[in-house]
Parts: sequence; C-alpha cells; structure tokens
Amino acid sequence: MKQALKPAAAAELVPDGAVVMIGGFMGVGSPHRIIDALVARGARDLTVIANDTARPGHGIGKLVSAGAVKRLVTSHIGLNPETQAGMISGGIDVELVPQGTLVERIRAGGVGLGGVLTATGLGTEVEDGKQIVEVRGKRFLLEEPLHADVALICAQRADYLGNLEYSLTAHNFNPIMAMAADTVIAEAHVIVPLGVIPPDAVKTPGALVDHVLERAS
Amino acid sequence: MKQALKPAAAAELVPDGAVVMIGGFMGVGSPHRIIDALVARGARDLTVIANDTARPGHGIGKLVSAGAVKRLVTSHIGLNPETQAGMISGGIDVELVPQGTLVERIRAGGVGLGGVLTATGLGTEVEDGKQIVEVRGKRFLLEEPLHADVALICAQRADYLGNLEYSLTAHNFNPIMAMAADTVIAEAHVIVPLGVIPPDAVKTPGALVDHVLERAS
Amino acid sequence: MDAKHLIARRVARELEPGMLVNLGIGLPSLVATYVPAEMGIYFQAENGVIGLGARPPEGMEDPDLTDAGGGFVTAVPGAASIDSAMSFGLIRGGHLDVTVLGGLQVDMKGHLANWKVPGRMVPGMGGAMDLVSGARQVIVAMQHAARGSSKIVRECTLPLTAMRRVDVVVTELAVLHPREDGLHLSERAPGVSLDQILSATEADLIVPETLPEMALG
Amino acid sequence: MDAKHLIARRVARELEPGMLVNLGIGLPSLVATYVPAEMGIYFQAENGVIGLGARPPEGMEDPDLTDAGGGFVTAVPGAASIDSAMSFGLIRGGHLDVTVLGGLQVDMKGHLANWKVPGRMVPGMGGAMDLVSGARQVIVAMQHAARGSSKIVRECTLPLTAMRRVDVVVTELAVLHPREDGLHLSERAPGVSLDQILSATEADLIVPETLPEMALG
Repeated sequence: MKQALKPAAAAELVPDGAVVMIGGFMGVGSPHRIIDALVARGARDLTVIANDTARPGHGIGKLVSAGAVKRLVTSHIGLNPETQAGMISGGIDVELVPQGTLVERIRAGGVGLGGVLTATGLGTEVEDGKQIVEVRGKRFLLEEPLHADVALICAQRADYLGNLEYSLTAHNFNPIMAMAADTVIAEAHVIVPLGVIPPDAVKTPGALVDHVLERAS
Repeated sequence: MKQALKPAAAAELVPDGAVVMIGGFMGVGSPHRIIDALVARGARDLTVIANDTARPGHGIGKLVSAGAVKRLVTSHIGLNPETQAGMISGGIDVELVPQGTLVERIRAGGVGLGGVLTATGLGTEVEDGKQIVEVRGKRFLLEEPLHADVALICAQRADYLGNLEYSLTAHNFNPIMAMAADTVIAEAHVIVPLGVIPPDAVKTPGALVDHVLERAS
Repeated sequence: MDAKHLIARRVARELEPGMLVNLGIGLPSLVATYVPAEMGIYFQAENGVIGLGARPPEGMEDPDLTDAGGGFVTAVPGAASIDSAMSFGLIRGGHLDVTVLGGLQVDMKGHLANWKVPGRMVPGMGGAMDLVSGARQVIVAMQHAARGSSKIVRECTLPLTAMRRVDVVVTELAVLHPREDGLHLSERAPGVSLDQILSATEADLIVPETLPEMALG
Repeated sequence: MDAKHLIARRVARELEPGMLVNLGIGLPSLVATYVPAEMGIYFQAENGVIGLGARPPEGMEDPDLTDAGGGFVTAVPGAASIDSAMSFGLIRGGHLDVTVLGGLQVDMKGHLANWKVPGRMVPGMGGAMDLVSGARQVIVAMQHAARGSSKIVRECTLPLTAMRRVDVVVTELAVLHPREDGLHLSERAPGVSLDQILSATEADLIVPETLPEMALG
C-alpha cells in the first residue's frame, strides 16, 4: 500500500538539478498538479526528458516559463516559442531526438538494454557523433538509454498499490517512463480500492510506482 | 473487417518450410485449434519460434510429436523429452535463447530495431560467436532480431477487426509475436462485435492481425 | 477549390481500402475529409490512437483524446489506444501503410526536408524522421512553392528528414514520383500547363510524352 | 522438517516488506508458504503475473492462470497481468528485488550453474540467465550435495548461468555469502556442526570466529 503524497511533498522529491521524465503529449496526459507544485516550489536547473514542452503556460510549458529547465531532451518544441527562444539564446540546452527514438531510449533505460539500434536518423544531423553498428550488413545508429532520477507520470486511475490505468491518447510516454526512473510519482484522475482495476487492465504495475499523489480536492 | 478463417484454411497459410512464431507458455495461451489443424495437414520442416514446446501431445508439443519441426528457437524444452531427444539425435536443430532475450529479439523484429543489446548471456555459452558492443564502457551482447513468415497467436477476445484482448498469464508472447510476422493469424476464445472491446483494453490493434480464426464450434 | 484542398483530395486517391494511415498535422490532416468511411481506412495519430475520427460534438470533447496537433478528435468503433512505444513500433516496424507529411523541400533524389530551417525555425523533428524512415509508403503533400521559391529543388539545402526516397509528392500543380533516375512528373493539376509546372520548379523533371490531368474522384 | 522445507523457511527470512520477488519452480516455490501475507510481498511469475497467489479452490482453476511451472495458481487483489516483454523488462531493468533459484553448482567466485548438464540434461535456460543477470538480489536455494557430491564447488564445471556473483546461498546445512574474497560461511543449520559442513563442501570456505545457527523465524 502507498501513502497518498501531497503535491508539495512530491515537489520536494524532485531536487534542483534533478533529471526528470515527465509524461504527456502537448499537455495531454501530463501530471499537471505535480508540475504546478514544482513551479510553486521554485524548482531550478532541471533536466527534463519529455516528448514536448506543450505551450507557454500549459503543462511542461509552465516549467519552461518559470525558468526551471536547464536542459531538455525532447522531440518537438514547435508550439512553444519560449522553449525555442531559450534554445536559440542558449539559456536552455536542448537535445532534439526523433520521437520514436526518444521513447525507445527511455524504454531501453527502463528494461535494462544497452541501447537502441535504429535506422531513424541515419544520414541526417541526428547521426552526428554517434556509434554506427552493422547488423547483417545493414547500418543502424546506436542511441543510448535514458534514465531519470524521478519520473512524473499521469494516469486515469490508480489503486492503493499504484497499479495504473490510462485513457485514450493520454497513455503516450507515461507507461514507458514508469520503468525508467529511480523514483516514480504517479498522479491519477481517480484513486480506487484494490481489485477495482482488474489485472488485465493494469498497464503500469504498482511495483514500478513509488508514490501516488493524493486525490484531487 | 476480417472474414472468419477456418482452421484448415489457417493451416494452408503455413506452408512446409515456413518460419512460424507460436504464442503460449507451456501451452497456456497457445492457439490450440490452429496447432491441431497444422498437425492434421501434415505440416513439415517448420522452423518454430516459441518460448517452449510444452509437453508431448500438448500445445506445441503436438507439432514436435508429429515430426513437423525441423528447427526450433526457444528458451526451454525441459518438460518435453521428445524435443530433448530430437535435439540430442540431431533430428531437430534447437537454438536455446534466454527467455528475456527471445522476447526482445521478437520485439526488435516487430518494431524495426536492428537488434538487442543485453548483458544477459555475457560470459556464458550464449555469448559464443556473437558481436559485443560497448556502450559507455559497458559490454553488451548484440542479439539479432527475429521475424517470421507467420505468427499464430491466441487471445481471450477478438472483435471483427482483429483487435485482441488477453487474459492473465495467457498474454505471454502473443502480443509481441503479433508485431513480428508477415502474416498474423489470431485464434480467440470469444469473438465480439466492434466496440465491445474498448480502445483502452485492446492490446493488439487489429491493424496487426491479418486473419481471425472462426469461432470455436 | 483552394490549393490545400486540391492537394488533400488528390492524396486521398492514393489510399486503398483497409490501409493504416498516418496524417501529419496541418495540410495532410485535410486528407481524411476526402476518404469515404466505407473504405475502411484506419487513421493512426502517433500520439496514441488507431481509429482517429472527426471532431467531436461541441461540449462532448474528451481532454484525453486529441490528435498529434493537440486538437480534439473522436475515435471510431474498433479504435485502439496505444502508448508511444507501440505507436512508433508500428511506424518503425513497417506496419504503417502510408504516411502523409508536409514538406519544406523535396529534391531530385526524392529526399525530404521538413523539420528545420537553421537559425530561423527549430521545431524539432517530432515523429517525422521515424515516419519517413519506417512507413511503407511516404506521400509528401505540400504547396509547390513558398515565398516565391520552388520547394521542388535540385538538392535539399535544408537538413534532411531521412535518407529514404519518398514515394509520391502531391502539390497544387502536379503529382511527382521520385525514382532511381530522377523526379518523374506524372500528372498536372486541372487547368495547369506543363510550362507552368516547369517554370515553377527548380529541379529537373522527367516528363512523359503525354501528361495526364489529376483525377480527383 | 525435511531439507527442502528448511531451506525454504530460511530463504523466506531474507525477504523484506513490499519486495517484488520471483520464485523459481521446484524448491524455490516453497518459499511462498513461509511468507506471511501481511508482509505485502508481491510474487512475480515470469510467465506473466505480479501478485501470484496460492493454489485455487478445486474446480475453480483458470486454465489461463498458471505459474512458470504450469501449475494452477490464483492472483491476489491488486495483481497485474503482464506480457513476456514487460515481465523480462522488470527483471532485466532491475525492478525485481529478489530472485530465488535452484542450482546445480555454486563456486568460490559466487558463479551459479543451473541450466545444463552437457550430454545429459538440456532443458534450456528459460528465464534463469535474465533473472541472475538482472535481479537486484539473487538467492540460490538448493540442497548442499547431489548424488553424494558437493554442489558448492571450487569452480563450476557445468556451463554458467551468468557472470554475476550471486548474493546468498541457502542449503539444508548452511547459509553462504559469496563475496569478492571468497565464499563466506555465515550460518549453520540447527544441529549441524562446522565439521559436517566443511566435510560436505568441496569449496574452501571463509569461516567466522563464531558460527551462528540459522534463525528460522
């Protein structure tokens, strides 16, 4: 059984300078209450690993607006001019990663693989400085695993053990990030008793989740 | 929409000499009706990729008993003395693969990755003849992807599009194999109309499934 | 008909019944409008759904169901929710029949550039590199020129999206097929002459003896 | 108490509240009997369930719910079904706290051999190599000798399961801790003398000044 965690306590578990994975796709399926608490705490120097930074003032965009992000590993910042400005000015160190490579690098970090061998990015800027591995005469980029100090994820339902269920396009990076961090904090729209989420519906087993955020008031 | 496929027609889609992935773990979650049809057809010279060969006369063990298997890529044959005898006599060419490596090799074949970098097997017989890749100073075995001509899988429920749901320990290799073959044939305990399996419960999207076996009579 | 709708309508004719198709945001997303429901085409949005539908009734939008651009969508009966690993597994693994993307430049080798204008626009590649590397068929849907310059160029000056040769390019003037020997001009838009196309195009084109007019269905 | 139950009872004392534990088939599976439910320990079976329970009531067995040995089991409230990729992702990714496995030999380097007797027994490694490579803690539960020969050997003569040094070895005579400097003898079974242990052991042991008796709880 998990003890419900208050948002401020969740924010305390993400120290300044931490490497943080944050679920969501343009804010859909992002842990908005934890993000708000991080902003309220005045978090600084975070390395954020996330698909995108949403829009200014929305989802992960709030952390960018608040100046909490020092480094960013992401696939798309096109809808957040603040992130783009930060990248161009050098205020934010941005590593752009193809989306399918990003999610596999996170998965590799989570399931204990040494890296990802992909053809995506071959012959493009993405190839620069990377090891090429040949398999059966075909060339692949070796992309390194990603691992975080903390993963902040969002689910539709959690039970008291931290078993998680997701809804529609709010799955995105959440189930993958839940495997790839030392500490996993899950925010859920609804918290239900053990057994309400049947075993076949669990997409993130509670064994992967360290903390469940207290219910929304 | 898929047309329901008769077992004999399914067996015709698996020609002699084909590379066939078959789901299941000791027979649990194996496509038993398709296996029976393959035996009835007198299939020969199959390369079977599967976690195990169950027991003689059960599940994949029926194919071994019937002499249909020429080559086998598997993690465990300990409970099937016929497979062990075939391996020792040379009648069946058996490649033993660690279970976690086997499932990742199948996944790599299914999701278009060039291979799997794993520490499993390092310093053991499994390492023999394989490429070693170093990442951040750590050594990993490069295990090659697996791909099949046909995957024969089993689900709890299918809908008319071939969306699949699995039950408890009958998931095992089925959802992964569904990604890794040119032709995917699914057998299901129950077939239901579109919409009965909600989007969040679908574990194998119908887009991956070529044929659904007709309902059990 | 304006240029964008003309392009979308022509692209729609490339799709075949039962295909799994990914439409990029912006112009490509218009293609769905011209695909009859009875064709049984399933649209994937890389943020996590197969079976994307039109806009929902006002007041019934689900914040957990959007397309890759963040706009509210519906899901059709038989839809499946998928996480980002499965979504890009489908794309990278060759399970996606067609991707329709916008473009900044296509060159005589059939190379596409569509993710970056150095120093001016750095949105990130999002899923574009995986889509172009992995989809069975890549269709570029874009206007023929931008700011008075041809987007069909001799050689891309912008960073490439992939080394893979795209399959079809549809503009408001023409349909082009990049092949081994160069850019084949295949069709002209209604009311557009060969000379108009040639004078609007920087690249050399291989012109057939008779140039058919686009069929728009 | 017979040897196997003594070993299982001692192993059970190594487990801590809230751990995720994998028990091998045979002797290791007896460990669950000695773990009080209130400890909140979750058992994973690598064939696809977290939250494995005891045998089901007769006549209520579900053919789709077995342990890795193929025996019928139950699932506890809060259990989760997982496919083989997730199951071994948990194992390889370091999410499994403890694995308890049987052994054929353990040597002075703490290496385990437990999957093959060349020419005589070729069951395949199943999940053993991944479990030993990936679990946070590896406990070997086995009888001290087989056919009159010590299974605690100077150097494994059988093929290794992994290069990783196991953490604890529990036999019906003793508890051993392999460390950098060799095999430490830590406890003796009730009624067993140091001399009995030394004479039953091929390997050199590092013996403490006082040798405590196993606490069995």
